[in-house]
Amino acid sequence: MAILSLKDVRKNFGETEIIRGVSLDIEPGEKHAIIGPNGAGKSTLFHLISGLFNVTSGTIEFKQNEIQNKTPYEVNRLGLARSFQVTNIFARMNVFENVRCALLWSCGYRYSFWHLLGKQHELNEKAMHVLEQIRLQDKALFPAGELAYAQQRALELGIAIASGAELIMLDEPVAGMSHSEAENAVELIRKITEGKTLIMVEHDMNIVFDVADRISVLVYGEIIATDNPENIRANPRVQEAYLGEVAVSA
Amino acid sequence: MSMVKKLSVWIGYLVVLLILPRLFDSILAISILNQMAIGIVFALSYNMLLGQGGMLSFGHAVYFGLGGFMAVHALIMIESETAYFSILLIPLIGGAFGLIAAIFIGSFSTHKAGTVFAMISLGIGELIAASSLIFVSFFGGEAGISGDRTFGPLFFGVDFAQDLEIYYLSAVWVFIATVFMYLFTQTPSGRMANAVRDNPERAEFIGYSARRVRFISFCASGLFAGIAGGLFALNYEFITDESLNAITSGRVLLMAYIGGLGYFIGPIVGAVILTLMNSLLSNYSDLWLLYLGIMFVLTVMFLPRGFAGFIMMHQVVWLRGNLKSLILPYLITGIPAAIFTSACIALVEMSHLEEEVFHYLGLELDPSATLTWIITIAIAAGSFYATRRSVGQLSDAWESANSFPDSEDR
Amino acid sequence: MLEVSDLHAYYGKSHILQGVNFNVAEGEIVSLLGRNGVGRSTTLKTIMGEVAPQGSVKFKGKEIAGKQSFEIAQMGLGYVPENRDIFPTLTVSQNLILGMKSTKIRGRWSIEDIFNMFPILGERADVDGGVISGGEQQMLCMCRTLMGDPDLIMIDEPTEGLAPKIVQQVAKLLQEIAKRGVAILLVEQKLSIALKISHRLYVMGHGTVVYEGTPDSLMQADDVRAEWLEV
Amino acid sequence: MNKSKFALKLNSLLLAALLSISPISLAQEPVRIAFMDPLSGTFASIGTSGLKQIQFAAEYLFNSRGGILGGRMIEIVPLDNKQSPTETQLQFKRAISEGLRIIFQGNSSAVANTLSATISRHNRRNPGMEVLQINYSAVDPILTEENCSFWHFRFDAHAVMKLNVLTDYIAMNEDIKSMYIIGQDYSFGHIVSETAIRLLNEKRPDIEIVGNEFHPIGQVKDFTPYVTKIVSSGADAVITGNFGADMVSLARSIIDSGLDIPIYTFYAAYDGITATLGEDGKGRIRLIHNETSNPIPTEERKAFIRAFKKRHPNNDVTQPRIINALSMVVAAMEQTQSTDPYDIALALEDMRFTTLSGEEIWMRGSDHQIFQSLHISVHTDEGIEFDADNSGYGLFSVYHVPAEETIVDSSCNMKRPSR
Amino acid sequence: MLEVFIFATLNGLVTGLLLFMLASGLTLIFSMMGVLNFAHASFYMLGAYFAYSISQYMGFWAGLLFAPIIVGVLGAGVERYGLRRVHQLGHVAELVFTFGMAFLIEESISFFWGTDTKNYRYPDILNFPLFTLFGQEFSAYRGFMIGISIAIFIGLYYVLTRSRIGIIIQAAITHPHTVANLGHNVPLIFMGVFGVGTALAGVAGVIAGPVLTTFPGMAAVLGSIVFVIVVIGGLGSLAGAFIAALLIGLLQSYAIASDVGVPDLLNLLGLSFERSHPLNDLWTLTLPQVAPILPFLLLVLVLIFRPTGLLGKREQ
Repeated sequence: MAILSLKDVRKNFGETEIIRGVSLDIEPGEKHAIIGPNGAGKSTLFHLISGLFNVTSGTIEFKQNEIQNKTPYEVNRLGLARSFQVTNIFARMNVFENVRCALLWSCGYRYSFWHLLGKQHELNEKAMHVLEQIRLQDKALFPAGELAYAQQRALELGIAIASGAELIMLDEPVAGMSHSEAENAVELIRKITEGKTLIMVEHDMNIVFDVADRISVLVYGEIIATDNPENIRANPRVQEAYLGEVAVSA
Repeated sequence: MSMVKKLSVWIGYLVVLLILPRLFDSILAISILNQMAIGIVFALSYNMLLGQGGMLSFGHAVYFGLGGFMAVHALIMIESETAYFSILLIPLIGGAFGLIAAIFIGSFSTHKAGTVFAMISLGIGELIAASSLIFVSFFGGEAGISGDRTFGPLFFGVDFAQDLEIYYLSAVWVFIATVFMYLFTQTPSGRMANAVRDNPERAEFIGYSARRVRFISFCASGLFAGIAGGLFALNYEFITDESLNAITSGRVLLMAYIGGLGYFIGPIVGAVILTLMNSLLSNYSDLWLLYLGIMFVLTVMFLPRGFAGFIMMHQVVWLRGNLKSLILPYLITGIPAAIFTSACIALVEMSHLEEEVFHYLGLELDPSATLTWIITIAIAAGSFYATRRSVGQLSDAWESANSFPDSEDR
Repeated sequence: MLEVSDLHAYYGKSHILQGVNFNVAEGEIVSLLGRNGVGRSTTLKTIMGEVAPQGSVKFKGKEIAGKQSFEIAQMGLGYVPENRDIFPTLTVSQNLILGMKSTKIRGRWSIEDIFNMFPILGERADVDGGVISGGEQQMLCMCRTLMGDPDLIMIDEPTEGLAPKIVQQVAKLLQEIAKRGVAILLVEQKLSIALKISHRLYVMGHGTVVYEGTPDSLMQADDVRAEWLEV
Repeated sequence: MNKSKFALKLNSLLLAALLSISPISLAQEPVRIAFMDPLSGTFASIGTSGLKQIQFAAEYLFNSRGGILGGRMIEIVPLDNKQSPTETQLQFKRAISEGLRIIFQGNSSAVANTLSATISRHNRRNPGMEVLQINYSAVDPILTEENCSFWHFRFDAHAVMKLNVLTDYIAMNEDIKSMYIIGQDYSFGHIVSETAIRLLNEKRPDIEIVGNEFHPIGQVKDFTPYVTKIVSSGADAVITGNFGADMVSLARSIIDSGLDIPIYTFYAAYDGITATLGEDGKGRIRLIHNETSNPIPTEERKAFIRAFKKRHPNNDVTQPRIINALSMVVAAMEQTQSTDPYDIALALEDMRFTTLSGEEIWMRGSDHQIFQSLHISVHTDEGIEFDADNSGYGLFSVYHVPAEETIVDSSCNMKRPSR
Repeated sequence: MLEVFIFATLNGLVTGLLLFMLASGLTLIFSMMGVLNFAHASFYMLGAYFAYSISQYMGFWAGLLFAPIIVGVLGAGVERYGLRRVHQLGHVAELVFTFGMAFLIEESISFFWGTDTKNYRYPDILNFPLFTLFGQEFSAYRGFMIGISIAIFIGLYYVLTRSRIGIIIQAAITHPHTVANLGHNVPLIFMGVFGVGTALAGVAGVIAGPVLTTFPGMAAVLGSIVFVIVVIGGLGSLAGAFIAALLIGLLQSYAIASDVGVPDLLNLLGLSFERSHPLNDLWTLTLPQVAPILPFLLLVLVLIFRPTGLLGKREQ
């Protein structure tokens, strides 16, 4: 039974069709990568799934709930978390607060204004645990905006996974990192998504082939192929979409 | 911070609040202290909105004023014996009414932050201020309404006729309000307000509706603004449309901004500075509003994080033990800057004054003599030059005091 | 003509360019290849002064790092950004007029020239820029920059999102531009185009240039293609 | 020379004699009087102009003649209340802190009401520290009616008294068949409207009230739409209680529309207004006030005005009632040889005093309301000896009502503090 | 009744066009910087005061010519040395800065010119009735105001849509980077637009000063209304500002001209209340009484139901 299932999802912005009928099933526990050239609509697809955009037509089911027109917070409460391509943290708050905020809803605090966070030991321990996972425990009281880039990206991941969501979507998690930083990040991603479903958009093919069980190639709003890494690499249509027809013949 | 340290800060705050009228005990001083008390609660409530929630409001006086009006009506009810309770609770009445108004208005205005919110707040502010002159039976027209705080049951024999007694009552309320506003920042809703301010989009992806979070901050802010309005009612025993209108809204923005947004103590500092300026400066010059305007614009340009921000800037330097190295550069720049400022003030005042003699800093200046002008202008120019020259050194000194021995974190 | 040495750039905290070195000679077509996110677009933006540069960028022998965008453009460096930025409420000819730096100096391109070269743009001269097709917009965008009479034009992904037939037209235009003595720095993902028209190629990876060569040498270097370009 | 002046002279002689004996008494404490009005902000011009007048009066009438109470100088302490009730409260505290016990205040009835309530409360709660309010300009009748206070004295005729005279004057004009009333939407505007309608109905039932309009105070950008209504109503005259910019704008709009009807009003002169209305307002503006501006009946007042103009060329003596008020307060002090507000208040009650204009005025004891002759003047440049705003235009009095005919009853039920 | 309607329309037009002159500059500045300039009405007031001072020596026409130039230069200076610096600190700081500028300008005017009403007059050459209708004169100066406003609207429209510089400005407003890349000096354009925007406000001040009274409160009376227009019209939309300005001008004018109110409504419904009813103020409310607050009511409603305004596309 697929945990996430897209059926003929379309999205128009005015006259232009950005997503032209995407259907995709993601199995529980699967590590799925979405690749494609610039402007193919990868981020838009992420936004549709996570609730930032409403679909023009089609359905998205997450754990048998239709979520295509739900708000981001409703989708998140169902157990779907995501990160962003551009670092998207709470810059003026410290690292610990960033993670703790991400934990609040799943720990059942809702909009409470009668709990003092300092006294919520279980919550604080959980937050510390997440910080340890993303190796930022010694930066806990640092303003998030002052962290080094790779650390901010790690925090970005931390916020996404903190709530213990079953499905995690990562949008270019290693973009802008140096080689060694990227390697660390991949290791981190693997560790923190253990046993969970992962969908990620990434341009670094080494990482994609390293992490993903299956890959979907999105070109101009359509998925031209979904398969395991080896088959994708061998697929001429994929090469063409990426490099143009001449290179294929070479 | 350890528990003890935290507690001692709060106890210190309470002690300062309670000891102040012993140090400054003239009738004027007490009334200034009362104003400060009101200003502190009001500015803190504004900071909940703008500093912590990221909502720029041009109509915050609405909640202050409505709370105040309700509080005065409550005083009238006590006086006319339609209600019987101690005036200790008056601020609570104001707060409740501020909260009700905030719930109503917040229900449609907290959709968005930013310009849309700011404009709605402006519109609502103008609407309510204008209605206050139309609905005379509740607002009393331009004369406002007045009550008397000495009725109702006595509190251990105190009837609160004197301002000093009201000050102690206010001080307790200020303390309670400050504590609760601080505690609010420590709750899930208070924290999420910060998160929504920083990044409303992301907040939605961790399960929170940005609108609901804003709404809660908005209501809390309205509640405390109403409490401030209640304190106003107790202190002045009357209230007019002035407390509802754009001037009051502007003043609270000024307080919070000059004090320093985003720092919890910022609004407190701002309320103290502005109250002092308002009540003392105007005694020395009728141009004080001009000086206030200049100071405000310069603050926005050069101290974007306000006075509290300026002080906090030195925290790092202090922690590094480099504060001493700054004293001399500060003096080298500060002294000519102070001279320049006073020379400019002298020029402005002399061109404005009609009297023959202008008493200034213990000097007697004669505005009709050309020599006075030449000397003053020369002093201004000289000190300006000296300031300009030394600013470079100051910023160098600042850089070196701030520089990290190891740039690991940068 | 353009000499970039040890160029670094940051987006906020992110160290995007980590020491980029390359050069473009007069009248040359040079391509900058690489996968998405390796910093090719950022390189162009940094040269243009849109992203704060660290290091040295010399144009016609003069240091331009640290100058403002419009000053750089006035020196004769044209830039066609990736997102095209056609002004939707202005007509096609108004979009072209916008490219002129001054009404007095006549460059090597005139509106008539452009319309001769692309009759389709001439036909739609008074149509709003927002309603013409993507390919036409791309043409218009390049032509707009040409109206400012640059000596070197930097073009970011001109073929992205275009139908194959239009892609050929773009290639033709690029060669036409080069014929008039304008050097081109091309950022491309489609190897096919780059290989066809470039004189020299650079491949970027992880914020630096990882390979330099000619189209022929790149065809030989399978390992480079596999590591840095292909899927 | 009247008695009090003689006493004053005698005192100063005595003082001079004393001075020669003990140089210590040189440092006699001045009599400090607070003047509380807007001195900064939008309304500052009216407050600063008043301040100049009271300071000049103190200097010219008393200090330069050896002071009062045996050689004590009068010191006027300016307090800036920014015409805000809240600020008034603060400045009141300042006055008390500094030991000021007599407060002159005039602008805005709202402020006067607040101050009166504040002072009553303060005096009740702080016996022995009482403060006296000298209201020289706020004309809301309530101050000497329902809300009258022992500690409040008004030195200007209140709105109903003025309207009484104004409507008499209107009633005499047979040409006026219809009247348009327009005013600011606040208490004074409403009082003017209600009273004018009531009095006109009594005096000239045939005059039709063709319009009774209220506009928000200080909010109207352009009065032309209102004037359009006045024109289409066919009114023969307009009554308005507007002041400040609202007055100027209204008058200008009426003039611009070519409507040639008289405007009966209260505050349409001085502080830039006369200059702004200039030629266009000639003969159209009629306003009611006390103390004529032209012609001036006595040389004493002429000398006073000339001396004032010499000292402050850009200002005018706009409010002679400030001078009357100060003179009467001083007279009360001299009479009781005390600066205690309670004594002064008692002395002021039913005091009769001859002003610089040679007129005897009367402070009624039962409600603390002054009675003096009232005049209706026309804005003109003919027969003007003392112009306003140095514009050549000024007020020329055309109708006079002696003090005894201005007397109206009061519903004041004054609570007198006992000592 | 007809004459009331005709004159109400004319009056509405005069106010509306005047408001548009202010709103046009404000909306240009908004489109450019993304921030509403609180001090805009203060530049309007400066225009009136400068024109007043100039007219004392050189007559009205010299004032009309020079005052807007002085105001424009001041405005450009504020952009160059103030706003550009504050711009980096974010939108709130910018808004607060312009708020402070408004305050400062008002106080400076009190300092230099005093707080009393200024005798600023329009020229005698325009002091005649343009036409008389039903016994009411429509002054030539008001006609002149309409004429100059329309001329400015047409001129502005022409410059912005037809001229090369207008094209550059339009483009720079939405895509400053792209325009800079084409070799245009964008900071200079911004400064210029700010200068021209404030100069337009100055023109409005020059021509409004003589009829709307030149006094230190004149900015406060108009300030927030201009905001309302820009927001209702749609942030950044010149055409929207035009429509909104006329709408509000006419709405207020008609509201004042009308004599209806809640009492009429109650009569219609056959209800009546005692004068002592606690909501008596509400039951006796008339439309002319509330006319000046109608724009704010409209503002709140528009923002709730259509946050982008009538013609606005841009959302913050």
